[in-house]
Amino acid sequence: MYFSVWAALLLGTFITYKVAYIDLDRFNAAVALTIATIKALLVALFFMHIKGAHEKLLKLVVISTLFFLFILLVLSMADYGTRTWS
Amino acid sequence: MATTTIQPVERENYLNKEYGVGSWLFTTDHKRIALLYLISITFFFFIGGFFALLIRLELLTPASDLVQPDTYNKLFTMHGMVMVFFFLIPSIPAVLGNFLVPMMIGAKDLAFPRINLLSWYLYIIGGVMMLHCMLTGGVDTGWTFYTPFSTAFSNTKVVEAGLAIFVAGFSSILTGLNFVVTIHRMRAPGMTWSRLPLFIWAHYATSIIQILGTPVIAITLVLVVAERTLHLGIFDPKLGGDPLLFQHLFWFYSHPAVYIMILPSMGVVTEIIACFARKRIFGYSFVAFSSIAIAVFGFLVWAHHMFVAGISIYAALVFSILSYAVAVPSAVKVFNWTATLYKGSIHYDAPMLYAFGFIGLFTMGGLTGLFLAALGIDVHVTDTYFVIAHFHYIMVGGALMGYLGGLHFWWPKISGRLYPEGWARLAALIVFLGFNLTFFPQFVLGYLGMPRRYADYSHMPEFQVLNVLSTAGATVLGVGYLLPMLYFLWSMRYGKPAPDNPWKAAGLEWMTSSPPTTFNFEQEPIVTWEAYNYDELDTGHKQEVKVVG
Amino acid sequence: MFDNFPLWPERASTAAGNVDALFIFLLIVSGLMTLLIFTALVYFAARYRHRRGVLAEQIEGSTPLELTWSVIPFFVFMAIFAWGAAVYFKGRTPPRDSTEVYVVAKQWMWKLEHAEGQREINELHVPVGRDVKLIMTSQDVIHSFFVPAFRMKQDVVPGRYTVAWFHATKAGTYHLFCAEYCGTQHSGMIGSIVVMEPSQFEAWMNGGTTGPLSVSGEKIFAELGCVTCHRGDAQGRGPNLQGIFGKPVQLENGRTVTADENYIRESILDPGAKIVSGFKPVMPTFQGLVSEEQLNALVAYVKSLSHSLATPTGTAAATAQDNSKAPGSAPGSQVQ
Amino acid sequence: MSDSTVVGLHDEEQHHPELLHHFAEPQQQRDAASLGMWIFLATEVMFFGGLFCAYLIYRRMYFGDFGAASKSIDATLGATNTAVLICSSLTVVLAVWAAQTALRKLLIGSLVITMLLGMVFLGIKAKEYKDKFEEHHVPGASFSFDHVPIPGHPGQYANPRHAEIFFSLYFIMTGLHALHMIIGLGLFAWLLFMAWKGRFTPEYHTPIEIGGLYWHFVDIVWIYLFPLLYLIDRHP
Repeated sequence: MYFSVWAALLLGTFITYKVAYIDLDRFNAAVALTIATIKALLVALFFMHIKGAHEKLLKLVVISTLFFLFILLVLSMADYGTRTWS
Repeated sequence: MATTTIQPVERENYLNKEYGVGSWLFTTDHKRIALLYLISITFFFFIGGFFALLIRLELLTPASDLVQPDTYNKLFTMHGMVMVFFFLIPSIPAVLGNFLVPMMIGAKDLAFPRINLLSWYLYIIGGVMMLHCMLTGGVDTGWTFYTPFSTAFSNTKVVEAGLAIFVAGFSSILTGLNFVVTIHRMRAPGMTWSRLPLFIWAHYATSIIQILGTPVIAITLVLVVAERTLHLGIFDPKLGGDPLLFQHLFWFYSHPAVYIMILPSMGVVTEIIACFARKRIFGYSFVAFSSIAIAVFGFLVWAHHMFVAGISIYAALVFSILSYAVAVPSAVKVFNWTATLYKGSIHYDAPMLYAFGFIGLFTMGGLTGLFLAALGIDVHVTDTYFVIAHFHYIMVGGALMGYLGGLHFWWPKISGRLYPEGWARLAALIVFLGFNLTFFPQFVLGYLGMPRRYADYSHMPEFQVLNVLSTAGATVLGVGYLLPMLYFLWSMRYGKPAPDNPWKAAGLEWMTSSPPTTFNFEQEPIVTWEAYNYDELDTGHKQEVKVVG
Repeated sequence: MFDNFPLWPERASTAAGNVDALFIFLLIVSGLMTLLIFTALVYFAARYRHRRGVLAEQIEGSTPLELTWSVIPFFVFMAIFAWGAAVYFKGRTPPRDSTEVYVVAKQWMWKLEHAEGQREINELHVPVGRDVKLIMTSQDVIHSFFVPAFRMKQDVVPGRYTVAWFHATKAGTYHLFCAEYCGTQHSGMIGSIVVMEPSQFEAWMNGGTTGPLSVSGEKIFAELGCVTCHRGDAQGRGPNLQGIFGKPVQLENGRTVTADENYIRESILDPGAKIVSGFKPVMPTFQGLVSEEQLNALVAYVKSLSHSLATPTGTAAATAQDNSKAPGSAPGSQVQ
Repeated sequence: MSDSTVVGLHDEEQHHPELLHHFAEPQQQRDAASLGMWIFLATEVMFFGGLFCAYLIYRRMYFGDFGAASKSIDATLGATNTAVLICSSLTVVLAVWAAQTALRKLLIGSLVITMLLGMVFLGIKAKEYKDKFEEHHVPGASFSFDHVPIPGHPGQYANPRHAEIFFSLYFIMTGLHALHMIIGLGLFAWLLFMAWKGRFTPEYHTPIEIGGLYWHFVDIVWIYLFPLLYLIDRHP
């Protein structure tokens, strides 16, 4: 199983590298970040064993950390995104 | 308490188990580390207090006559940095939390004793760096380090101060990490989450902020240092950067940091009120969850420090409404403490006087927070003495009152000695009166429009009367803070030996000896009772618990 | 005695009344809350003090009570929020047709320039009863323009404009403070706002000037050679600036922006940032070539092209007549 | 609260040699260590989070300039480095698995390969830095980024000051990441030493596990850094 995850990660890297050279207008960033997130999830779930974790606490730690990271990014963006509204 | 009556004079405990400097500097005992912190933060408290006194003396007269403006700017900067990062943030968690968290949950130590010692060393390294910075010229950016002043204009020791706080920040992170792991993994059998003392809940919530907030200020300070030394442009508008980004990142930590200071204090006050009202806390689960709610909501409100800084008015609306969200759990706590007194059997020992003082001052500090969160009023009062008064009511009236109350409450456990009760009550009274005299006039000054961080107000002589009152209060306050230090020191030698449970208080920490042994308990406790079982303590049997309403 | 010991700041603008009303409302609300809590504390503390033989009664708590004292404060808070937001919005949106004053802050002084051309340092003369809009920027660090009597404060940030406005209601001299810590002489960065009766103000305005700011702007516009591209007809290599201010501008990347002061400023300093649709990115940057004051004059000039009545001269190609570098002949505080 | 509620559970004799005195049983110690590591990683997420926040704000503000600056970095080197790190993550899980199943040779081999891959990563990184240095793309006095076209906007040139912000962030982000790699190498050297001495058993291999968690985290950071820094606007 570790090897198939590894293969998937390499494949993801290859795709993201190749796709970057195709013009998708504003979807380039979306595709790149989606692939990155899938890769990060694969590493976290299988290599870091969150999937098989025997308790929910570790998942809670991960989710709440991501929540606060999200807060930092989104609320500060909320300022920059609306500054020029009139 | 039949188990606590036997009192051999030289029972082995954590204090007399080993002697010598090495036994302290290399200890991994959480209680000894707590005492190391107690000594070090007291040192910094008096340094910060000395700066505060000089600031107040300078403001006694409108002209800048005692010190030059640049000295004054350094004074308030270093007062802020020392008090925030080297006193308030470590105060209750690193001293009382370190001492009590393992004991209250029935553990022998924190989960990572060596990391605990490491965090004290980090604190000391940061502290020494800060001292070095202060002795070699100091820093004048304000504790807020606002860019581009700090990165491109100030010619003082910004880098040194930033690095000192960076290092001390890791001390705070590691303390929080240790607490969370300890509370999750080290509870004694039977110590369920709903049986935890509310002190523990408060520290759990505090730790969340320390863990998730502190890294952001750490990286922000790295950016400031990098920008200053390498002349990068991340926060410098001359080079294309945005100075408001610094403020966002800074307040993302520094607003929640206020809750790092106040939440543990709330925990202390909860313990004290339960004990001296001889009651279970009213609405245990609401008080517990309000701590978590404060910690979580505390992360959503940071830009209310930036309402006039040039942020989008729509973002300002969002941050204002979220700021009111954090006021609700704070109000819930105050109401629950008050309700706990209802039908209690209230004693007026010194810790309880501090707790009363805390509730009063925290209520006023909290309510003036409503003024600041109201966008229209904030425009007028932000960056004035109104803000100064508001946050001193929270941090000094609240956090410091709680810290002193807790120090009195657990002093018999920590030192094994009783302090002189009369002096302690007198000190509580002096602190309360001195505090109000110092800071209440500042609300008026702020609404009148006196800006903060002014060395000189000779063109505004109308502000002098209130400033004189404030300075007079500060001297009273200074006496109030010196007294406890003196009689605590006195009690270590001359105080009466303390019984194991002088207050007949509930909680595992009172079921071991005073001072406790190195591993806290002779035998690992098994918990079969709810928190705050004062009915059982006072009557020997369980009362019927009423649910009102 | 209250001359030396005031307890309430002077109220000299329309905003002051709004802020004070909300402040008084909050004083009442928080006073009532404090009274409620303190009364309960004192009453319980006295009534339930320890008596020998009387035990505390154990009470678990009460969910209805908890909900009551969460929900009622919540609604009170929301009311405060809404009121505060309304006051804030009013204070943040300058009315159209305000008189404009350009503010440049630097360590440690305020430089103010009326759209009509008068320049002042650390002192601002304004008439009673007119909306005054401040367009502010800083040359170095962040400052904050604070007039307590107007209940008005706005940070002044380097690298961009921030805007504030007031409507003075009472003649008199009021404090102007820098409220954002800005370095050694922060507490010396103070000044005064002189509010005058309109007739007096007119007299003061006539005391000497180099002509409207937009005219100086026009001069700079010509000197820098802007006119060669930004022409009054459709032939220029740059967009025609006639009437663009305040209007949406279609950009080359498909977005639209409103041509406000910050947009014009950015277009001068960083022309590549927002290219107008249909034009080539050929304009050089003027970063470092124009001072903040000259920038303000240019902005004022571009704005003047949108006031059909106020347009000082018909075509952009016209050079300013007043070439003599007139030194400030104004009395008092007016400074070049 | 009588004596009957306090019963001794403590049994010194059953202690595993690696069990620290204040833990009741090995499972508790393992769980504590693993939770501690996860919480430490949470602080790391927020640490890098501040940088990502700054990066995203400026990328949105100066998209074209960031695109131009990003295009000047060698994406093939970046992609190679991503692959190298992914391979090292694989060898790390193999090491953990080997420790669990007492395959000492596999354990030591995996640790060695992991460290070698880590060094390859740093070597490639150093090559990248060297290129940037030679191209005068290192922020500072000698920085120069004149007349670099903005991708997709013919005739437009990137604003050097905004590109400099990109490179400031690039060096700080990749530099901190590289610092984490170096710390990771130190950590793994210690693990290798311990494995060499045969200290790890199926019952006791927590250090390998938490060291592995750290390594994977550093990998995840890179998984985001790669598209964000190297692939902003690559297409011709």
